[in-house]
Amino acid sequence: MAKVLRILGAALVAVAGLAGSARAQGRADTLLVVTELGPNSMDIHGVGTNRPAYQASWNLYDRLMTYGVKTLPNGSQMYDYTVLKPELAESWQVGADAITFRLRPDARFHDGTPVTARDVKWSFDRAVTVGGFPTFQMKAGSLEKPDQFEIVNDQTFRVRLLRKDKLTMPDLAVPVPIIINSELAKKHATSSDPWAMEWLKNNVAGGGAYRLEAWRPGQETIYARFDEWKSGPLPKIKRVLVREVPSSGNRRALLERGDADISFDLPPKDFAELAKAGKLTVISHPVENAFAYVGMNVKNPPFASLKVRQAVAAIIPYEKIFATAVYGRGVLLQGNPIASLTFGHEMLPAPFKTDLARAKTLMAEAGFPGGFETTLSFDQGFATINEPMAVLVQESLAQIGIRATIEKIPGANWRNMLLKKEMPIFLNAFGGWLNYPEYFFFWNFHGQNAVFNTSSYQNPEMDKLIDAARFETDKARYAELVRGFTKLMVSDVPRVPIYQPFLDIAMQKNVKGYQYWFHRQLDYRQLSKE
Amino acid sequence: MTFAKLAGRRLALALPGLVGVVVVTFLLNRALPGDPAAFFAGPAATPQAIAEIRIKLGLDRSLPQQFILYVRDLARGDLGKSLTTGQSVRADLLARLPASLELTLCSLALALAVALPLGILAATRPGSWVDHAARVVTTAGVSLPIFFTGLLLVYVFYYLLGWAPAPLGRLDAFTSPPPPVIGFYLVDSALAGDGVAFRASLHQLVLPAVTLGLFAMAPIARMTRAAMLGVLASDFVRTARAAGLAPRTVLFTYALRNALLPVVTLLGMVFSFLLGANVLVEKVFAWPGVGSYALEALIASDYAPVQGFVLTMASLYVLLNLAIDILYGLIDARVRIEG
Amino acid sequence: MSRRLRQVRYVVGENPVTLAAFSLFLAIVVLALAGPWIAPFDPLLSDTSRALQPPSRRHWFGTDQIGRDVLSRILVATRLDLAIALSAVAISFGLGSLAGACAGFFGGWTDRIVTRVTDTIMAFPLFVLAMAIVAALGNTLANIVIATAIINLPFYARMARAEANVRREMGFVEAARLAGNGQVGVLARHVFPNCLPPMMVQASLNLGWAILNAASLSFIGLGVRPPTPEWGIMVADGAAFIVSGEWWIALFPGLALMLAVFCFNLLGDGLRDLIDPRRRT
Amino acid sequence: MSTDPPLLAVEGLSLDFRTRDGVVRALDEVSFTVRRGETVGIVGETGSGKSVTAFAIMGILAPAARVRAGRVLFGGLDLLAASEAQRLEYRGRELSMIFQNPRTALNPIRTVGRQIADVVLRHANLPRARIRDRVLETLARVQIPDPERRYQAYPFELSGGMCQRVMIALALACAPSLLIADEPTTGLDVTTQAEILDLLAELAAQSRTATLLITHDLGLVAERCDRLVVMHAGHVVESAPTRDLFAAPRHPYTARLIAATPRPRAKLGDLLPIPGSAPDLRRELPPCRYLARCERARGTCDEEPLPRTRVSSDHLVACRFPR
Repeated sequence: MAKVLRILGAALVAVAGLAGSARAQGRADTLLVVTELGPNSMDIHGVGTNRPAYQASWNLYDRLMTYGVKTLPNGSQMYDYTVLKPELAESWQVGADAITFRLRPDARFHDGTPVTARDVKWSFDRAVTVGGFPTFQMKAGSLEKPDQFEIVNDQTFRVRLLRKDKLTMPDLAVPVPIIINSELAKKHATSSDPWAMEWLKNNVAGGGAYRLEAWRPGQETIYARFDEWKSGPLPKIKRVLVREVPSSGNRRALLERGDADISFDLPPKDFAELAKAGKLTVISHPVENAFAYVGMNVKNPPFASLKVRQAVAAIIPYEKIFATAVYGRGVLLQGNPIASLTFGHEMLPAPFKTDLARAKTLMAEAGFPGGFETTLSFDQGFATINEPMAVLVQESLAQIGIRATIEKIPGANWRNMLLKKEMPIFLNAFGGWLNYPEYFFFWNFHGQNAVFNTSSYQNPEMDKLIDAARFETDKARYAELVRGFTKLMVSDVPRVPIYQPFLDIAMQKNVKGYQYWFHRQLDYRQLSKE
Repeated sequence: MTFAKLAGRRLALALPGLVGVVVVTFLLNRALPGDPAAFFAGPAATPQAIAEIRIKLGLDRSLPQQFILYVRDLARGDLGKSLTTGQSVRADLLARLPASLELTLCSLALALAVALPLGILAATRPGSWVDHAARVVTTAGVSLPIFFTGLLLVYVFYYLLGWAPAPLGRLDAFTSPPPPVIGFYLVDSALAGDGVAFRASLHQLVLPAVTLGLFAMAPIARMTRAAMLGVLASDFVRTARAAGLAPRTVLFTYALRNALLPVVTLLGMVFSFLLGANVLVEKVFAWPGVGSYALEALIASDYAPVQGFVLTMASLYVLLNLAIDILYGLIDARVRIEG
Repeated sequence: MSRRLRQVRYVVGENPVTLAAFSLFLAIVVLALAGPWIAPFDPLLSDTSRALQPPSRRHWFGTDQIGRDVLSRILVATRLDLAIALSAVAISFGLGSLAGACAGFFGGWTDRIVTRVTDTIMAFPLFVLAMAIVAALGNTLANIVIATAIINLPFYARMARAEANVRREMGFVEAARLAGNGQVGVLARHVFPNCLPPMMVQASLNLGWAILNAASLSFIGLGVRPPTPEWGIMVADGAAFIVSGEWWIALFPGLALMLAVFCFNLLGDGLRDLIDPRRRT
Repeated sequence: MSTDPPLLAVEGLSLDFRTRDGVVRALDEVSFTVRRGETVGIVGETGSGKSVTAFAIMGILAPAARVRAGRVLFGGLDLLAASEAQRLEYRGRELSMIFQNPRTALNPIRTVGRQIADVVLRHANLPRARIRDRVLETLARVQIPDPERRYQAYPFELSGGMCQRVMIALALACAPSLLIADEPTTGLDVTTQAEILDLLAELAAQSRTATLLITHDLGLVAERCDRLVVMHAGHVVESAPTRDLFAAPRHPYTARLIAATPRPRAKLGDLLPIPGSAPDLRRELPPCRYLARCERARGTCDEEPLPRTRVSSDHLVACRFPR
């Protein structure tokens, strides 16, 4: 004990001198990322794999193809969902009923074994049979059964098509269809765990641009560059350190003092101020095909009444929310159900306006002159924005007699509550990976009442329009269908879209090459540090 | 009384409490809102997928069955799997426990280094300004809301002054941890003679240890003062004075050593108090300890880690009391001999 | 009575600290009662045009992220925080001392049950238990009070049990029993009142701790529901703004919290001197 | 008795205590002397100031005590005026003290041998090696059987009598010239009492140590002390050679005290209780504090000052109308 006391005494003296010494060496080619939450698994096919784990899988594993890059007018770069570029597959031919891929002959896994079509087949079979989210995502591109995947020879892999689906090709470049080193994986498979789920949760059998150097769950993940990577230009960053720092205040302090290189998930206010201060590079990009909304349950009273919903749409303080809860970090939609950068955004700009008088008359017409009691719920996981927004909504609803008590629901329970579809009025957000309006409407407003149709809105007329648009190839006809289901949604107002959020990222000035991706994770392969 | 008998007695004493803890944690956990199955079925889960996971996690069985399963696993030392970090809870706790213990022990050492002298000073000059100052300072320490002091210290000493290192956990990003011996970075790096790691981990420890230590100062100072006052008024100190022993001998060898007895017993209570308060400090300083681990799991309604954490803390508490008994025995022969 | 008064003057005179603590306590009680009336603004009224303003003549403690007046919220929060603390301590004081006294006095089964329960509660790190209870039962106001009460229960139970145990054999208890009072009568009229003084001291120390506990629960997101003003939540929300420069949102509620807890702890010390000259610690 | 100056001379010692309930005037004008090799007894009821006097001589009074006046001359040095450092040198080497209930008066968590060694180390400048032998010698001198084994023992392992012997060893380890014994035998059984007192007498005789024996038990001091000092409520009411005091007590309180002490031939019935109780020293008191309880009180007794007349060369009494 005396020893510790003496040391601690000495520490208080030493602290002043040594604040920054350890920081100098090894900074040039190492990237320090600070984030709120880290991956909970290394296997994107695993049960309950969280969003940060997509970032790990995206950089540790290869896929057959990837998307191209386009530069926006403001100079920032983003993925181009119209262009598919080779990654593991060198080239491919798209036939009427099948797509044939030629794999890179010189491609190697991290442990040196060559990559063959057998690995691709094993990996794709795994993706479509393990169930849960990965299988769901593969189905979105009509990739459903193992016998669709054939090994022609070591370098050639064929995917047979079940039906003509324009989403099949793009779906092969999302994070799920990764290529796993099947020989290595099968060594750790067991009779009860044929797909080696247990082992691949903590270990990597991949061939991506980075290897996993160390992973301390809940603390940090360290990536080291895989120098023999052939599926694309060799990345410039040698080592990537991803540190989990729960308090956003600390993350911002780390960036501002230069101890961290890059960070996503800061509250909007911080990004607004960092951008204004100009000491750091702040790149913001509207999250495609996504918006935050006030949802109402159309099945049970009182929000089953259309007039009540219209009254709510007319009382929500759009500008106030956008200014104080979001700090302008996004695109104000004011009811427009199609986000910017998605086809059809310009059709119905800002259909709702804040109008107290109109809202009051609507409430009277709906038979609720005196208003009613209800609860306004939101996900505590996103309280930074939701809480101030909820307080503002609560205050405005009170002006038309709707006395709402705020209900903060813990993250784990939030999905459960959404599934039950009993919450009268709530704040939520949804973003689709594939940037098509009918893809968004299919999940959110289609009669099949998927989990994301939080208002359990079922209207056969809406279903007809969505299903037609999904497989419509004629441009003009397609545009008509999109305008149709958009206008229907605005008139029925099962939910009130408020704004499309930005994906903000702040980095030191010397970090270059950042690209925005639909999966909203960081791709280390294009980054560099001067 | 031999060590084994001491340990046996302490364990027997703690057994009922432990059984109570096992039952209570099990019930509390099952009452946690939120259904892990839904949480881990992922965003695009269909009710059917969720049911699948529910069976896999064994949540569909009746409570008593789940409890029996739980106790059987517990007996095998299997604390289940954490769904937030994807690892087995036992591995997580073993990996993270040293971090919490090192922080708690350092803050305790810091608190002792400050509170003991304060207590002694206050006792030797009762009613003087020192007495009042000591009382005010230590009471202020315990009145500070930990999470608030933590944030304030980070803001002032890291953000404004830049003296303290980044609140990045146990080591800054560019120092690799020393080869693990007992998991305490201070000790491991000292054993490995790795000066850089030693200084770096010490650096990181200062602010969190001060934040937590402030919290422990008041009870220790108050108890030391009370015990010292009591002992200084005792007969044998009077005899020592009458025998003309040097004031320093009277104060330290005679008075303090006896006064340490109630302080040592109090340490058990304070240590468990700190473990609880540790959760807040770990959240503010990104300290990869068991406290933040349990907190994240609790908010994600992830049963296994919360249960594992509470059980570990309870058993740690038993071991702690055992250690206190031994320490007490070292100081006071009566315990050792009379038994 | 004059001797008592002189004693009080002696104790208070001897340490001015207790005097200061006592006047602070009165101020807090006044604030709790008059809070809503003397608050310059409606604590719930948001005014986005005046969000995040530093302390000024109009807003002494500045405004928070949606333009609410921090000073008003602190004033109104006093009542809530004091209420949480007082009710929690009252419950644990009442239940704990009753259970403890019965256990100490009757012994046998009651004693075994009460000790078993207190041992279980004491086996948990206290804050962790509170966290688990509130998370399990939901963070309503009632649950926060119950959780805070439960973790304070053992202190009182143990103290009461010890006191009752000691007093059971004392002469005057024997005499009361001989005078024909029933067991319960003896306990209620003779043993129990004598257990109270030391417990009073513990109560005031616990008050400080109870407020801290409620505030800590808010900090980890298990606290009072928005938009109700409560010190802990205000510090928790303000935390994210410290680094960006709006220090006042977290600082002032933090100070209010500290001052209240500080006052209760010092009061506890003072009370101890007054009531227990023997155990003058 | 020999004419060389007294070893200890307490002159006009007056002392107060500042307490919670006001100021207590514990001692008022206390004076007496002790010669080298002489055994003097201080007797009086509990609370008469006996122990306070002893503590004042040793200089180990509680912080709340305030010496108002008086001198304590020890071999020519006024201990009250001496610096604490000087007093530290004297305590344990020149004068030492033993106390009541020996078991609590020893450090419970330190071996008996070590405690004596501490004193020897402090005062006798002996090389460390020799200290252990000196302690064993002292233990033997106080007739503790098997000193080798007892050296390692802790106080709780010894009987009351044995502890008292250790205390005596502690006090006499450095051969002081004055030993103060404050109720050394209270709480011990009668046989042990006698052994302890005989031991004290024997040791005192061997090295001509002066002894100041403080007790409330008059019978105890009857045969053991050369001279007696009777105290009541902070006053020395009478002091005289033992035989003269018992033969002709001049102060009413002394007479009462003797009458209340069991004597070999007296029967229970003969013992007369002393009326009233010790006065409350916090209040204003008449010059003679025995007034309220004195059966020979007269009108003029409450006049200032309390006369302290020398009835014979070695016999003092503080009473306006001594018998």
